[in-house]
Amino acid sequence: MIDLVVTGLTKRFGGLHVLKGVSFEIHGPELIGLIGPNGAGKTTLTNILDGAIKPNSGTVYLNGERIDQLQSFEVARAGLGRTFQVTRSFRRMTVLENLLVPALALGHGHNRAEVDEKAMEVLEFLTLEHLRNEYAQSLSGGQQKLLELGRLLMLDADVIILDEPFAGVHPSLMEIIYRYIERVNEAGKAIILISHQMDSIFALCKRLLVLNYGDLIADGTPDTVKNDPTVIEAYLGADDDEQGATNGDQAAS
Amino acid sequence: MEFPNIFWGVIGWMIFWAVVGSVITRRLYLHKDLDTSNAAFVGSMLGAAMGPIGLAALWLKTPELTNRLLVWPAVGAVTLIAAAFAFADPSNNCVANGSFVASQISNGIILGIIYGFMALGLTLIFSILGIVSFAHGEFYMIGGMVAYFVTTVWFPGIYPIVGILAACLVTFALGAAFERMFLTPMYDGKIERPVEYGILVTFGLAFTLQYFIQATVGANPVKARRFFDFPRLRLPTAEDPWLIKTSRGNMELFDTISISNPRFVAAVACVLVLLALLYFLHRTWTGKALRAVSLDREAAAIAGINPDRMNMLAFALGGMIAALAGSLLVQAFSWLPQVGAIPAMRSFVIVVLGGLGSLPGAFLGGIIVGLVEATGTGCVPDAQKAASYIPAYGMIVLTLTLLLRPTGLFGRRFSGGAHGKF
Amino acid sequence: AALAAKCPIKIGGLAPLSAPGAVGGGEAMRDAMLFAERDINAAGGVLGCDVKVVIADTEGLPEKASAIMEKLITQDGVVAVGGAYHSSVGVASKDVANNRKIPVVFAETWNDTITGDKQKYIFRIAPLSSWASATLWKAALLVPNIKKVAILTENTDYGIPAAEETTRGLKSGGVEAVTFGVDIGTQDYSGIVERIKAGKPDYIIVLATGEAGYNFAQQAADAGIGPQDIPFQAGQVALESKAWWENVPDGNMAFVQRIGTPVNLWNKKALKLNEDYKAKTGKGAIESYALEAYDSISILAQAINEAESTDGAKIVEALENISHEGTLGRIYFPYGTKKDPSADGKGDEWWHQWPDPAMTMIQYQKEGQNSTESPIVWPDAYKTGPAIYVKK
Amino acid sequence: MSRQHTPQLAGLVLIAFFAVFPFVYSANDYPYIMHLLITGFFYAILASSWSMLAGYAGQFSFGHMGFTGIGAYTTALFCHYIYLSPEATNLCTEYAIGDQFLIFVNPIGVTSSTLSQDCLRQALSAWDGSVQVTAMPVWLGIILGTVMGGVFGLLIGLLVLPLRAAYLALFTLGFSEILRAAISAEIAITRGQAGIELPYLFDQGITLFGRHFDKTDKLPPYFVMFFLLLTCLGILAWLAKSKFGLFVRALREDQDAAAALGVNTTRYKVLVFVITSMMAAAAGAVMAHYVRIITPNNLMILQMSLVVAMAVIGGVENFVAAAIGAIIIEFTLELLRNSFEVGDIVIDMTIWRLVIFGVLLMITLRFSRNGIISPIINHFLRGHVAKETVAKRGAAAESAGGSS
Amino acid sequence: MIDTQEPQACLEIKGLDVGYYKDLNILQDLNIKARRNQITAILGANGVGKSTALKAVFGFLRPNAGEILLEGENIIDIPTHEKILKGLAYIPQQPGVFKDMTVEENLQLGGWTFRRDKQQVRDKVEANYERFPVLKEKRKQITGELSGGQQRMVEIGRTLMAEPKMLLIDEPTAGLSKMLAQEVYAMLSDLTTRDNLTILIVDQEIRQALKIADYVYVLELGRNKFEGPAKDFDDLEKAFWVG
Ligand SMILES: Nc1ncnc2c1ncn2[C@@H]1O[C@H](COP(=O)(O)OP(=O)(O)OP(=O)(O)O)[C@@H](O)[C@H]1O
Ligand SMILES: Nc1ncnc2c1ncn2[C@@H]1O[C@H](COP(=O)(O)OP(=O)(O)OP(=O)(O)O)[C@@H](O)[C@H]1O
Ligand SMILES: [Mg+2]
Ligand SMILES: [Mg+2]
Repeated sequence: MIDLVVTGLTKRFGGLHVLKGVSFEIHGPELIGLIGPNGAGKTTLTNILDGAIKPNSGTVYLNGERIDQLQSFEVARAGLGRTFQVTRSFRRMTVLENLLVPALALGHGHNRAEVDEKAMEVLEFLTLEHLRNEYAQSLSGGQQKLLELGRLLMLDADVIILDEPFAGVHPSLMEIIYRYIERVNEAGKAIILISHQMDSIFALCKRLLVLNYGDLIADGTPDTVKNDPTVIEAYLGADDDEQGATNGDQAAS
Repeated sequence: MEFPNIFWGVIGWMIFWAVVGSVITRRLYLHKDLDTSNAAFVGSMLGAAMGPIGLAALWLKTPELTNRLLVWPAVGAVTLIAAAFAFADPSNNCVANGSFVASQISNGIILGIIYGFMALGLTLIFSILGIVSFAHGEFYMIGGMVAYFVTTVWFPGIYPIVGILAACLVTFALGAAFERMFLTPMYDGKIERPVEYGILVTFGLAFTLQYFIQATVGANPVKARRFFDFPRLRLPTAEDPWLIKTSRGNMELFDTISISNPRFVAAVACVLVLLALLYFLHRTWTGKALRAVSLDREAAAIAGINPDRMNMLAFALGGMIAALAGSLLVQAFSWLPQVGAIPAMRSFVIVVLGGLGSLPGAFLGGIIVGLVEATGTGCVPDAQKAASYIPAYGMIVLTLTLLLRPTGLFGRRFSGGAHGKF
Repeated sequence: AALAAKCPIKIGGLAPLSAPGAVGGGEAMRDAMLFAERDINAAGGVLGCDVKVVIADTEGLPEKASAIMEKLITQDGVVAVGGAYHSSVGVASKDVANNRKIPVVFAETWNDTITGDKQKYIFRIAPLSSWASATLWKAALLVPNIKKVAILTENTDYGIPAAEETTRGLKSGGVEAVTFGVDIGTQDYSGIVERIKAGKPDYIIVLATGEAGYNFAQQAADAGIGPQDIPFQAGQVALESKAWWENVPDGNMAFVQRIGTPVNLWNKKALKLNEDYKAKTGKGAIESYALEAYDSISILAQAINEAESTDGAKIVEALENISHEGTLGRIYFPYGTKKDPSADGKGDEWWHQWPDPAMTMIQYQKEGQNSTESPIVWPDAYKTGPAIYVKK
Repeated sequence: MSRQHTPQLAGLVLIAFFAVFPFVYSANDYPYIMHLLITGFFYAILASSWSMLAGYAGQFSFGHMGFTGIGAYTTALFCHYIYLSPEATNLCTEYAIGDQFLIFVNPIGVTSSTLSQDCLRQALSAWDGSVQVTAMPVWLGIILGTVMGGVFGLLIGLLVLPLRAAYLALFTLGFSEILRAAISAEIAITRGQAGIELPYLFDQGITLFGRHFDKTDKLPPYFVMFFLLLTCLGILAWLAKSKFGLFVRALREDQDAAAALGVNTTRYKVLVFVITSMMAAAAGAVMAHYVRIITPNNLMILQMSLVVAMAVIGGVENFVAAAIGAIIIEFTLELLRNSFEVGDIVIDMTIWRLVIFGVLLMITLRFSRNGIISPIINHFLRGHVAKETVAKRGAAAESAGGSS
Repeated sequence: MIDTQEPQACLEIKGLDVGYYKDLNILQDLNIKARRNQITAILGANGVGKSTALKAVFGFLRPNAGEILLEGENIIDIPTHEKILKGLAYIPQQPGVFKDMTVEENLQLGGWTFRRDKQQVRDKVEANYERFPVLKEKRKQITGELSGGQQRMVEIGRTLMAEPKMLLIDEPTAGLSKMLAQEVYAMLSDLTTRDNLTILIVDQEIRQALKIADYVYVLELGRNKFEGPAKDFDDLEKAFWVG
């Protein structure tokens, strides 16, 4: 049973208070949207969960194990994976090698045939199989995003954080990412989806977290969040006098 | 050394508390939600200087780590080492002989100024192009060679300044041409690892220049004549006691510190050129444009500054600074094609110590290295080894610094431009 | 088979011609060895053939040296080898030659161990390090009221043993010595100069070659402990008078140790070589290692002629019996297979060693003076003028 | 299909060529050519291990030559100062081990007149031939040297963990400079620039292929160095193919991303330092026994630059290319030694060859960043990839519309 | 300020295809016209390529297809640093002040193109201090020490030094307090009327942008979605933020 418990995370960079006591919990294969304006701290939160940076205070437990003081690779092995906002594929390694890295890092190396088979299956799913021996640097931006998602599949983590997977992606590839998210979710994994693309968020997520300059200002179903006045104030940047105009059904468009 | 146990005992004690201080202070500051960027440094220095007492105070109060807190414990630690040394080896020249200490310090500073000046060129190149020029020593060598040939071989009796200018001109052109031919591919983003490319290609240049000069000029040491003679002076009066006495090739201060003419001329010229350089960088349009490019390439381009032109200027200027140092020192040192290796090594140590890309860091780093070398040469009891280890003294300081502050002493405050990228 | 040798007959010439070797010295030796080739051929060559000296660059690196020796012998087909500057190069390359039965006459490798293991094919006309040092300290002991000596030495295979031998010798004369070692290539000596100055020495001995010898002397002069301030013995490089006066304008009154007969005793051969050499290189006078290099080649040529063969063993035999009028004087090898050094109570290092390369001390007494014209102040046998001991 | 295997095939041919070369080649300059090959193999080990460090793992270290020095000096000091004797000398520092005594000879520096202070010599002359002292086995020295290289590699690897590209290069450069200064200065022990002598690789000679080879013969060291090279290349090939190679390349490309995917970046960064340092140290130790003298000059930046240039000209991102580049350059530099004359002017190639070399290095970097050898290998190895992609792309284009 | 007759285009983007990677075009067949002395706004969700369009116009990215016309002249081949000479200026989304230099130096560098005329530089700097009185007090301060909003002012001021005819500005008020944002918008309208500047603005502050803009383009995933005079957009507001 997947179980991520985050309590009271704070993080400062110098004088900048980026996270101010963020707490939430995830139980089971949930599909959660994490939204908030630019600079709200979404990526920072991801970095802390992932172990890339250490919080100033607060704890993170994954399946009962405390992970906030672990190093990045230990967190990955404990079952939390993430993608990066700016694509970070291993540019001068082939597509296939990119996929092998997480599999071997988890120690599946002794069963190479199985790993290869799985990698091929993932590539096929992501429609990249014809590129398997190309260097990642020769892939298009969108394909590199797919590749990064593919690596996560190979990592087989329990909780996956996708940082803006739709940014800069062509609609036809978007389809694949949708399918990807569904597939992972159906396989019983939890997903935290960070995106500015509201229609995708509303279409996919059953629960939304809204981060506003370090505060978690809302946590609930899309409908409740959508109508939450603090969210509207913070995220839509609405003028007070025109607040009424924004409470229509945004998900429709 | 008379009482080595005292010395090594104190050093051991200091190291112990420095390690404890650096590790725990960092943890503590992290835990207390405070800025940790200087915690390791301050903790270790305070531990070294004041032991458990200082650390306890630090840990109880956990004050903000201001510049004062950065400097004073470091000074304290150095003082403590000096004191321990004084107790352990009371008859050492560094302890017992005041005038010796004064001359060593003045030597260290003079040399430090020259080192710092050279390192300045290196750091200028780095801050704008983001590469470490491994050909810096060769520019230094060529500067000296040109000055020598102009003032001594081709036009003996000519004003030395002509030689210096010729050296500047030649190296400037050389630097500009090299930049155009070999460094331009770095800017279009096509090179995967520009830092390494820069190192390697300047390395190739160094190789080529050094052997080219050896093949054409040969390997006999040469030296330019003294550029200027000191006027004969004896101040305040012709009778003792006096403050300054000069002969043609030497100057003596307070009857203790003697500074040789070429070295003095070089240091003064370096300071003057440094001031000119600062003026150039801060007061002239081109200088401001250079700094602007080093801070933010794109914004500079938006303002209409051609960043490629500035790259060329920076590389040529950086090389020229080294050459200038060379042309000033060719009257002090004997010159060979290999002469650049040592100052280049020194410049590397200095720029890393000062923080790559930081101009004040380079200069202060130079003086620190100059002083450390003077201390090492002057104070290490074993005369035979003291000087043999000169190349290592700066490195030891550097290693310690990097362990505590991986960005060097003066990492840039607002990193941007090339410095931010690499 | 004696005269069936292939023409031209090749002789190898070792010299450091690129860094980290002492390139200046190497170039001087190369030039001298090429003069030797010219002179031998002008005199009719060897065994009816022309001689060709194959110059090889040792780079001053021992591992290169053995390769170079290998190359000279097996690829270029030299029948004997002369030259060589660095002792470590000699140590590394001698075994190769000995194993291949190719005679070598080392020119400027002072280290005792080179002849110390009594190899059949190894000869040397350079002075023994232990013995050359004796002249240093013996000359020093003549300085009036001498109590303290400062020695500046490069920390090389030449400098350190020389410093140690000198220290020991001085101690035997009741004089205290402090040695300062420096890394070769050091340019700035201000710290060391201050330190030496603080020790108030009565005499300074410099055992640094290359530019170090110039840099230190001038910087010491600047700081008031130069040749004009206290008795000061400069390094070997001071013999290159033109470079000396260019690099050390305040070098007056410096003492320098010279190897080889004094100029006033020079034979015609040496005088002529000196003239040719000066004309070609533009230098003030020929250096002693250039003379040695020249002789190392011509002595081999004579040995080949006398052996009437290019066979190594025969050449060795000829060398052991040789009496060669070289630029350095009469060269011969009293100890070898015929007579072991121990027979005369001498150490193994005297094996195949020319016993009397002349050692003198000259002093630059006038500014701009040529080293060949400066008075010889020691030993008495060669003395041409009295030493001037400056005093502050 | 066959095209892809061309490099492997060529590699096998090359190995076979080097394996039989000493037996079939018999020209006059045999020892010289053999020597060049041995040196070439030595540099090939250095260049290929450095390419693993710099090209694969992206750790641009300038301290590699320092590790060869550590290997060489470890075995040199070991063989120089430690002996086994059945009887106590009562002069040296010594420890009883079983019925033998482990003797540590006192350092006497470089002066021949201090030879009498050598405690072992004194003891030997006192025994007057009645006691046989055994020198330490050379292979043990080489192993010790290798291990020592690994230990230093570990230390340096840990020390440079937080350093970025340029800092790393400068710091490692400084490290090897300190090492050189220390070896030059500690004359009493290391004999400084005089160099410390080492015993032959096979002091008693060796019988190989039913033939006895003298200790001075080139063939045994040739094969030792050759097998060391093959071993290193084998290890490197295995590492490059295994997850190690994958991980170090991943961390070169993007350290954070690699860590996020579960790669223990710290461990692999240090490990690559340890492994390549050990290779350099082993090569240095063997080479030292072959050359039989080692001086601190070997650690000069010039030597390092040679290795870097060899790797770069061969191709720094392919260790085989780097190795081949090293051998080729070693030979080229030797060939360029021959001076020639144009009319009256003598072109002294001893010096100009290095100018040419520098220019070659710059030009290679500027116009063929992957070196000269590695594009050729890649042409064969990866040539099919583009074709394959194009062929499959047509079919896949529809489903992956974005890539059009 | 809205003219009745159709004003002539100052900057025109025609059929632009741009991408960061060779076969992924972020912008596809984009057409935008900035009319003289008017404010033209480009709106759209995050990541649709608004900033990319501006970068392409200013030469940081090379278009794969299409034309960029300034006063009818194709400027694709003019290097970035010469664009200012053509009267085209750009204020990027990421603040681009020279953080280690003083406010005054920053402003002066805006006058790089006419640096020989010292008097003019001085005058223009003074004019900027009039425009932003806060900066006058801080003229000797290091820009990196100023607040984000003040840095934005420095940047705008620096850009205006060169008196461009055409200004591209990317989210000018991101990170500014509401008060300041109002001021910036007021200033932008002012610039078009008083200084005859043509402005192409990219913004997330939809309401504010609509208030000052004369003409609006809405993008979706790198393509034109709607366009029309700002006054037509009153009711379509809600469509914007969900792209
Ligand atoms: N390493 C760092 N040092 C200093 N400040 C940082 C660092 N990383 C992030 N910040 C700051 O923290 C704040 C939050 O950044 P973060 O990247 O988490 O935002 P975000 O919610 O992901 O925004 P976006 O939607 O634009 O990606 C920003 O103001 C950013 O400038
Ligand atoms: N340097 C870059 N390299 C690769 N892709 C990039 C780069 N910059 C932007 N992109 C991608 O191009 C697309 C468009 O980015 P752009 O910055 O133009 O968006 P925008 O419309 O300005 O969004 P925002 O309102 O968030 O600023 C995004 O998907 C982004 O991920
Ligand atoms: Mg983010
Ligand atoms: Mg944008």
